[in-house]
Amino acid sequence: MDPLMTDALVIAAQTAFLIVIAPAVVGYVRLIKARLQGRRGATIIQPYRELRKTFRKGMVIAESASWIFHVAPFAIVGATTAAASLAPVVSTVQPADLVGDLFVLAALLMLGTFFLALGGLDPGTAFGGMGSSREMTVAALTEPTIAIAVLTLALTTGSTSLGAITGTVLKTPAYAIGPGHALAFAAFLIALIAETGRLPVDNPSTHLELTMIHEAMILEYSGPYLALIEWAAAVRLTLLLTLAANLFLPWGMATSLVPAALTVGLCAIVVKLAILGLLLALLETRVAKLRLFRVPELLALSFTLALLGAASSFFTK
Amino acid sequence: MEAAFSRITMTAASAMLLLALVVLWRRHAGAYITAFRTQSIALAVTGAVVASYGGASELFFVSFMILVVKGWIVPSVLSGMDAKRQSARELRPLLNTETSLLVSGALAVAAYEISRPLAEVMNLPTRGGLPIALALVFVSLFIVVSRREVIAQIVGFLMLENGIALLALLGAYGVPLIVELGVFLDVLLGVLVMQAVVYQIHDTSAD
Amino acid sequence: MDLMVVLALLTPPFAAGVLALGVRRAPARVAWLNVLTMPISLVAAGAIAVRLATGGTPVVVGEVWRIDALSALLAVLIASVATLAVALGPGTAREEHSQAAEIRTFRIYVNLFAFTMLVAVSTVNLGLMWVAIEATTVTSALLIPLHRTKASVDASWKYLLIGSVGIALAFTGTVLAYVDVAATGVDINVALHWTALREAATALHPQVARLAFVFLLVGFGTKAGLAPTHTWLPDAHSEAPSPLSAMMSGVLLAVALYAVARWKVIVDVAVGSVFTDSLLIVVGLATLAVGSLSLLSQTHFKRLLAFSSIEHMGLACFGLALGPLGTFAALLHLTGHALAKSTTFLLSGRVLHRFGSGTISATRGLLATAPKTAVLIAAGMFALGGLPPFGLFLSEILIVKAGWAAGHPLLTTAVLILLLIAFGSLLVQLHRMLFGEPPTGIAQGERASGAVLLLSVPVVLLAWLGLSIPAPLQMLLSKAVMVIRP
Amino acid sequence: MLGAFALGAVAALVLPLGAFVRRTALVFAAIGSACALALSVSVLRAGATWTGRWDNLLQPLGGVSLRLDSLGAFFLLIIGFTGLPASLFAIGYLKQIDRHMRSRATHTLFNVFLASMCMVTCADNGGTFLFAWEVMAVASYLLVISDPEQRDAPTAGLWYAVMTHAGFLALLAGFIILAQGGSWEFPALHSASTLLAPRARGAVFVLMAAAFGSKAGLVPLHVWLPRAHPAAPSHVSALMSAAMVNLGVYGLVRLVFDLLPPGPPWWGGLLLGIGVITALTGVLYCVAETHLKRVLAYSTVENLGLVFIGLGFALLMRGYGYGPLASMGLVAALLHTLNHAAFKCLLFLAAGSVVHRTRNVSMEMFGGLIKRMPATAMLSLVGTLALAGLPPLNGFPSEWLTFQVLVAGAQRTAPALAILLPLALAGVALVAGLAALSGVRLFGITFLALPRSTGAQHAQESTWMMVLAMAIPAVACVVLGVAPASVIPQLSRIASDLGQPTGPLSAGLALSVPLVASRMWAAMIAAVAVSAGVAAALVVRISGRDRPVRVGAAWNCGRIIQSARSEYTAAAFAEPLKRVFTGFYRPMQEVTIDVHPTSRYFVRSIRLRADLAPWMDEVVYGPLVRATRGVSDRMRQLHSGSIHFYLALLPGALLLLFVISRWIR
Repeated sequence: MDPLMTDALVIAAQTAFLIVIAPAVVGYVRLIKARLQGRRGATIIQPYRELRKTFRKGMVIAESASWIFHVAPFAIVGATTAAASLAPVVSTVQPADLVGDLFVLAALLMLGTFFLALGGLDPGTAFGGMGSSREMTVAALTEPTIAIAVLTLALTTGSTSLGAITGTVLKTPAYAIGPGHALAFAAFLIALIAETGRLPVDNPSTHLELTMIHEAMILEYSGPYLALIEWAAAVRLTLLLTLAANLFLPWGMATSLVPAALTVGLCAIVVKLAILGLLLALLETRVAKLRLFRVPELLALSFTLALLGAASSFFTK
Repeated sequence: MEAAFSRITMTAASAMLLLALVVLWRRHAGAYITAFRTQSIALAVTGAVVASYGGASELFFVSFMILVVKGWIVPSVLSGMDAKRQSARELRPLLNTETSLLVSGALAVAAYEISRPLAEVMNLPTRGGLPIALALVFVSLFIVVSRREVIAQIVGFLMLENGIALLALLGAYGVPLIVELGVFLDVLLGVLVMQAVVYQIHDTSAD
Repeated sequence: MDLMVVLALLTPPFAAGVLALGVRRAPARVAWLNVLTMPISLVAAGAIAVRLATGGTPVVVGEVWRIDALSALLAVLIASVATLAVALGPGTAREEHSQAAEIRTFRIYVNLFAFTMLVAVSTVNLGLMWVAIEATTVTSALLIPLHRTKASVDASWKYLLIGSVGIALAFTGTVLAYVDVAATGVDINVALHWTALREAATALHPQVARLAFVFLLVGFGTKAGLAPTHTWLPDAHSEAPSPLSAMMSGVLLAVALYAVARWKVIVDVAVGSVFTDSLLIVVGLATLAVGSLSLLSQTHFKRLLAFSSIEHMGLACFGLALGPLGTFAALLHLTGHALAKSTTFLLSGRVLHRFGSGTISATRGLLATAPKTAVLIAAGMFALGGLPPFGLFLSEILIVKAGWAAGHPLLTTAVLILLLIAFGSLLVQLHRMLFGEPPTGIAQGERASGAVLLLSVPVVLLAWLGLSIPAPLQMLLSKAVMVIRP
Repeated sequence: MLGAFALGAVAALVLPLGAFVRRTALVFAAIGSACALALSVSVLRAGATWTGRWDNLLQPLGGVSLRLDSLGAFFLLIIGFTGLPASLFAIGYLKQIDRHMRSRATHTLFNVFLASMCMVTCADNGGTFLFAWEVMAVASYLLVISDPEQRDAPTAGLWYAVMTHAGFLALLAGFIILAQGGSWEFPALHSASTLLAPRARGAVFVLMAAAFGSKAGLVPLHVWLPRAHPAAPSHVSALMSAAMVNLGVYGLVRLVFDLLPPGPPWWGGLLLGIGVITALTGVLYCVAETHLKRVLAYSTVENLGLVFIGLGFALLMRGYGYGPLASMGLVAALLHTLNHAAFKCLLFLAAGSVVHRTRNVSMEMFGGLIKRMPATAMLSLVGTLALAGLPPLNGFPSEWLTFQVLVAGAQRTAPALAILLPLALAGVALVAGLAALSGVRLFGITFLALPRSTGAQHAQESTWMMVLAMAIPAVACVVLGVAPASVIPQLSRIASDLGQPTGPLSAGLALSVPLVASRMWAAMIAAVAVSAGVAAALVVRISGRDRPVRVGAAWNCGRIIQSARSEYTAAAFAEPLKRVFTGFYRPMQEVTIDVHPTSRYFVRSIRLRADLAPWMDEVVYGPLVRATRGVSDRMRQLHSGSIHFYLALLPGALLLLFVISRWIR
């Protein structure tokens, strides 16, 4: 097969893999949290059942909603899938580098949030407005952290495209241990929590008006639309976890498209996701939700960490 | 003969300067008008003397004009103005007399200092009178500035004109005739217009 | 032939003045007749200017008259502004109901005023020039209290006294120079001729020449509204009837500056131009500062225009001191200023008549009540502010350019800042007049559009001057610069 | 081109009042902009330069000489490209003022404004540039104050006129120092500037950068922009925002890359710093404002800040001698200028049609317009996505390029920049995030949910002409968004024309920055996103044919009637951000509680008035205004009118001049 086809195949495979295991990752995190809280917890594949159920349900659309309400879920899915297609899952040989880099990925995620916020505003309820306003504020404040994290990676590895970063870090592990990467990793994790609405920033499992950010926007959605949005949110979480894993701890990724190396890469990514999921669940059981107007302080902390990372990688270069 | 001529012009000039000081010293409008009239006559006399000595024939006509216009017509106009105002009350000047006289003394010295280079240039016998003429110009300027009443200001202005005429007379035996006539016309018209405006001031301020 | 042209230039205003003096009965008809006489002298002045622009020799008649490029330029300005003022003065406009006596006094003195200015500009004898300028004070003083208000009488007395005393100082300067020249043995009755003086100037004693120029600058500066001696100008120009203040602001100040320029040439030959330039710069800057800084807090719009004249005179005086380029710019500035200021004053007369009181706060909503007049006033104010389509924009750039070239970067920066303050203040005041709710009871709509049409002619001329200076004017200006800076 | 505008102006002046004047004058304006577009494209493509010279005009300033090179052509392209839709929009928009005398003035001035902007881009000597610059200022000032309904238009016009005049005088001083008495032709200035002393060169740079910065709305010289743009009629503010502010950028690029020799790095550092501050201030106010057009005006300030970050970066790199990086910075800046012109023109026209239809300006009064003005809403969504800098639209490529350029710069350069560039990058990222927030707020509050006022209730769609006018820039936004690489070759040729070594910036269809080995293939990204979205839609459509879809009331904590009062308002939307940046906003909050007369505990009503006064104007300009007013009052007291004081000045002047004459030797 000519190289173009293989590239397309590799990208499609990686994206499909991410999309498929996304609900499982969410289920896994919920299971670990339940076990840590001494509950039995539902199985890992419970989210699949929920998605199938909501997918079959009828839909209730608000009167005041316009066509934006109908288009938003598809836009979110589109944006998140495009973002997922850029992510390096198993191999450092990343054909998607020709298409985009980390900034593009961040912008696509922001596009998803943009349409989610619009979908929240459209029905004209107080919750929708509150959710989208808070979601956009948090998203806006995480942008600098992501940018500086990318800068740190670019300073040490010389490029902002994902394949190049993972490849160089894999080749010279000294980078990964250096202060720059460590600080950037911590900052990236905090940004991840804020972006995906995990605990200290936003409680994913609550419907309490005052505390929910992400949930408030999708309050009006039902049926297949709700399923798509939930699925996209799951893909978003998995995507960010994969990025956290592969950009900062790329060990085990395949350096060539040989099937053997790919399978090793596959197992490596699953293991890493498991560890990170465990870490996330542990964090969520330990820490309580921050008041909304304390969240910017958390984001300021992550920004300073990233800046220190950038500065340190500058001087140790 | 030349020494006598220059001494005469010097005495006439200093007489005119003294008359200017009278305005600073006295308080009544009538005194101002008589001072001005005598000053104009003194100017006419100087003119005649210079005309006779310098041999400039048209200067005679000019000094006659000075006698007629500044010696007779203008003072009569002024006294007409003063009579119309009937209030012969004492006129309070801006500065008291002592300071006025001191200031005019200082001005005379300044005039003398300023006109020193002028004397070097001059070769006419009337060189000596120049600083006095300039002093007269400065003192009359001071009169116009420091006096509160309208009559005093007009007299000050007319004395200023006399000072300049004296300067011209002593400096270069008078400016060309056509300019001299123009100056007379201006002075006459000026006084008439001042009179008209002063009457209007009284009309508007009275009602 | 020269005699004919000079007669055509001078006699019309004089004859009209005497006619108005003689005929008592029908002042309105006299006014209309007067409107016909003034253009004759305008045409004559134009003819002289064109002749000089196309390389002709100065018009010399006998011992008294000599019109060179500089005088021709001034003559054209005087004649054109006088024609405007005479055409729009009392007695011609239909809806103005001023009494017969007022029309008669106006007609007499306005024409004499124009005549004296034309004489001042066209005579070669500097003594006669002084006499003519003194005569301008006398002839215009009686016109200021035309409307018999206490303030106008007071203003006229101030104008008369300060003007006469100032001019007397100028005469002292003239006499000092004359004494100096006579001492060098020049033939007496031609000693005060400008041409003779220029030749004899090399023999002048430097000290005396400096002293004389100080007196002359203060004397004629009073008439030109230059810095410390400008105090009479705001009262006189704001109280005078607008046609008169248009002539005074537009050209009388320029004539006084012309006299300073004439004497500057002579003193430059005697002492070198550094002395006169420095004095002119000091006085010019002081005037510009006084003019531009006091614009913001004015409450009457005619006083605002008076202070703007002071500002522009300061700029022109500053320009005169900056070598040939600066002189060219200064003369262009005087031309532009004459047009712009006279139109704005005449328009402000109409506004004063319409709104009753001269205060800016009382003339709100002008754009709503009289749109055409408002647009013309706005155009005039823009011209005075130095905005592009109008001539003053070019001259201001040239003056600043000349200032820098003449080696005064700091002073020119100060000029730039002052120009900015002046522009801002003018605009603020204009906005107070144009916008807002017009006070109740003010007649709406435009009237006497004939006058508005006539007044749009100078505005169009100004715009044309701003875009491209016509060739004859360009030649005339450069020849006039040759007169001042040989 | 200029002929067409002249014809338009004359037509507006001469023709009788009524619809005919409007149509002909604005059609001429459209034709003029079209030929401006054609001329600039021909010059850009062919690389030749168009010259014109009229020596009988403006002789004292050295005659009018015009030369259009690639840089000028690029900005001329923007003017033509935004002038066309603006004129077409105006044909529909200005129908109601036909009868009024004002319509004649507005149409003439509109043509003069367009003509003067075109002249600025192709001016080839200082005189013509200054003349065109000031005519542009006067025409736009008159247009700003031409709308009598706008109560605060005169004061806005005042701020604008005085600030632009100050800028003009700074420009004049700059040109004079640059020319050192020589000729003012640009090639002559180019050669004369080499022998200019470094200190003088610095002075010229600061003076002219201040003038161009004030036109481009750099903080603290930006205060006129949020006042003037909302006051002007929409088609004029569209032109001002999309075309006129860019001339400030044009002037600076012409000065720094063409007239002056390469300067020290602090030039770039200064511009970069000011650019970041401007972008942040712009976006923070853009998020907090409630007046629709003022939101867009502040977003112009923000985007111009981004452009100046690119420019500042380019100058910084040139100062340190990294040629290719400098040209990449310049290309990023020019690309963002082009993109900004496109989406800002679209948004201002959309805002114009919204304000025109709803008879209201505050965003708090809009809502639910997407159902009543579908076309405008659709086009505004395109504009808002571009404003927010999100992938499918053209806002993203230039932002991405700016990110890449900053990252590439951070890698290469001296440690001194280790602090400045990361901070700049963080600033740009924060601005991008907040721009997204302002985009959601702008579109969401204006178009979605329920109408908040009767005006919004009865709004109908604008006329087809206005929609067509909005469609042109919208198409441009999409094309530039999907295929940005098509424009890069022209932009890098401009950079090379200005003597900058060009770094290879585009490969095939994608934007690529070789130094950082990163690429952005916009078309592919859009394709993947759209295909995934369509696939999901198909799946939902096929599997759920029999699924019941019911329309019900939205859940509002059990409230029965669905009213607009429970919706989030524009101010509420920005509330979390105001809380985060209270230091910057310094919001003024005034709560009045009306208590029942009988006892303190029964509250009848509570009124809250929250206002957002831009403190920056007061801090910077307050003292200046007060000082001038104080000096002027004291000067007025000086002319107290006592004749003695006046007379005393005469001998005083005599004495003063006599002392000075003795002192001068």
